[in-house]
Amino acid sequence: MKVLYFAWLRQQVGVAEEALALPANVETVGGMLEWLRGRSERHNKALQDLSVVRVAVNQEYARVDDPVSDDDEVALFPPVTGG
Amino acid sequence: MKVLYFAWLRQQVGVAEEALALPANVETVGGMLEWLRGRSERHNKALQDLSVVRVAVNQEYARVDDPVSDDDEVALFPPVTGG
Amino acid sequence: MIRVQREDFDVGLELDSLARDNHVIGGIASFIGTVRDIAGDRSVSAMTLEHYPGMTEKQLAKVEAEARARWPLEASLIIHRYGRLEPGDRIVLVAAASAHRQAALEACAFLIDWLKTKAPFWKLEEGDTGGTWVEARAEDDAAAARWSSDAATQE
Amino acid sequence: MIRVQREDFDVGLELDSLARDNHVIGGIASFIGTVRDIAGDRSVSAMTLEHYPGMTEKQLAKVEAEARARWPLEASLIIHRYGRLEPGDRIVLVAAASAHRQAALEACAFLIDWLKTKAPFWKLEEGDTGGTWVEARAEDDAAAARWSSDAATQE
Repeated sequence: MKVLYFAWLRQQVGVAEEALALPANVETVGGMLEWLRGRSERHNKALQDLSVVRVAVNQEYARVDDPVSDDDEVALFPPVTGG
Repeated sequence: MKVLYFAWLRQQVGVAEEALALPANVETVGGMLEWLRGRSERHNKALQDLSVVRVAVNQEYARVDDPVSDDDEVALFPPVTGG
Repeated sequence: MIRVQREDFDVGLELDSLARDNHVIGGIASFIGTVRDIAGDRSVSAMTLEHYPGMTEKQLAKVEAEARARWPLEASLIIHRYGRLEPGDRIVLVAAASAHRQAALEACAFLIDWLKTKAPFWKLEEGDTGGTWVEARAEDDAAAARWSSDAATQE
Repeated sequence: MIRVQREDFDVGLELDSLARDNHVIGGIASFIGTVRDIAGDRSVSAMTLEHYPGMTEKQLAKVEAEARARWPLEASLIIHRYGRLEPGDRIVLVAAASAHRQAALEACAFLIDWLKTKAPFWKLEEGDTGGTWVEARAEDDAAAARWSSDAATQE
């Protein structure tokens, strides 16, 4: 699985992108976020308030119940501020 | 009094502008319209349906009850269609 | 700013001038009206815009002043042409610039809606069936009416 | 049409291209977003717009398609810049052209409102107090929300 981070999430996690192997028992966006939190102190801190974290799976917005698999491109970022 | 006509009112009356002496007993826009109707058959026909005639006195929109005097610039025209 | 003129205008230049050197501005909303080649089911080959010089400028200035009283605008613009125009030609440009996007968007819509029912212009269309004076549309009155009274407090 | 680019754009040229040779068009509404030199009470000397290449284009295309499904548009345009920008610089241009004025005005407002809450861009402001990531505003969510469900039938 490819995981991308943007804006302050990128700064807090410390990388823009990482290639990870998603455990077989993690099947939803919510489960993936839990699992990512456990990867490091930086991940945990960056993802501590999920109300300010948006998730895209294969470049489409996703919710915590949506499915996710090891083939997906996942992105985590704050609420958008373009325009 | 200067009276200006625009668009199809100008075509129907047959002149773009006329200088008229307003009778002393005509004091409102409504009275003036009645008086203008009596000036000629063309005036009468052009002003027969007042629902499609707008009046400006000194370049401001006016209603039938508004005062009018011989010093005024009066304009008669159809509902506007700019923009 | 108000301009009533026979000649065309340069939209890019006008919008640039509106905002130049004012860095409080966050958004510029504009509307360009153009001549269509059909009106209802008639084909239109050209139109002539007649207006009432003097009253036109006065009424456009009132429309602009009303917009500036209702919304916090940094700049505003109305340019309206008169004379003979062909399909595709620009007729009018209105623009509103503000620190705030919604103010600019609403003021722009207000400018064109009010102008349509207040500024003394009349369109004579030339087409297959000769010259036809365009009739005022009930939708335009309705569009203008939605800005009356309480609309000012929606912001 | 969608464009995501680092370089500036020419507003006059873009709006001309949008309407050229289509004489069904009666109105072109547009909105230009620009960089302000203040944000809240902080002074801003520059900002950097980060985005998510690929997803940005995909989301902007969806916003445009939604506008075209809701209103009878003849043409539409979204250009959004990324990279470092200074106060007064243009960030975004949206435009909608239609036979009908209200359709163009509403679609234009919709494009910018939806873009603001859907397109993956993030602003990092540089100012007196260092770099600050701009926070999403509740007003922007509210502005986007007014277009949901029933708004499509207001036309």
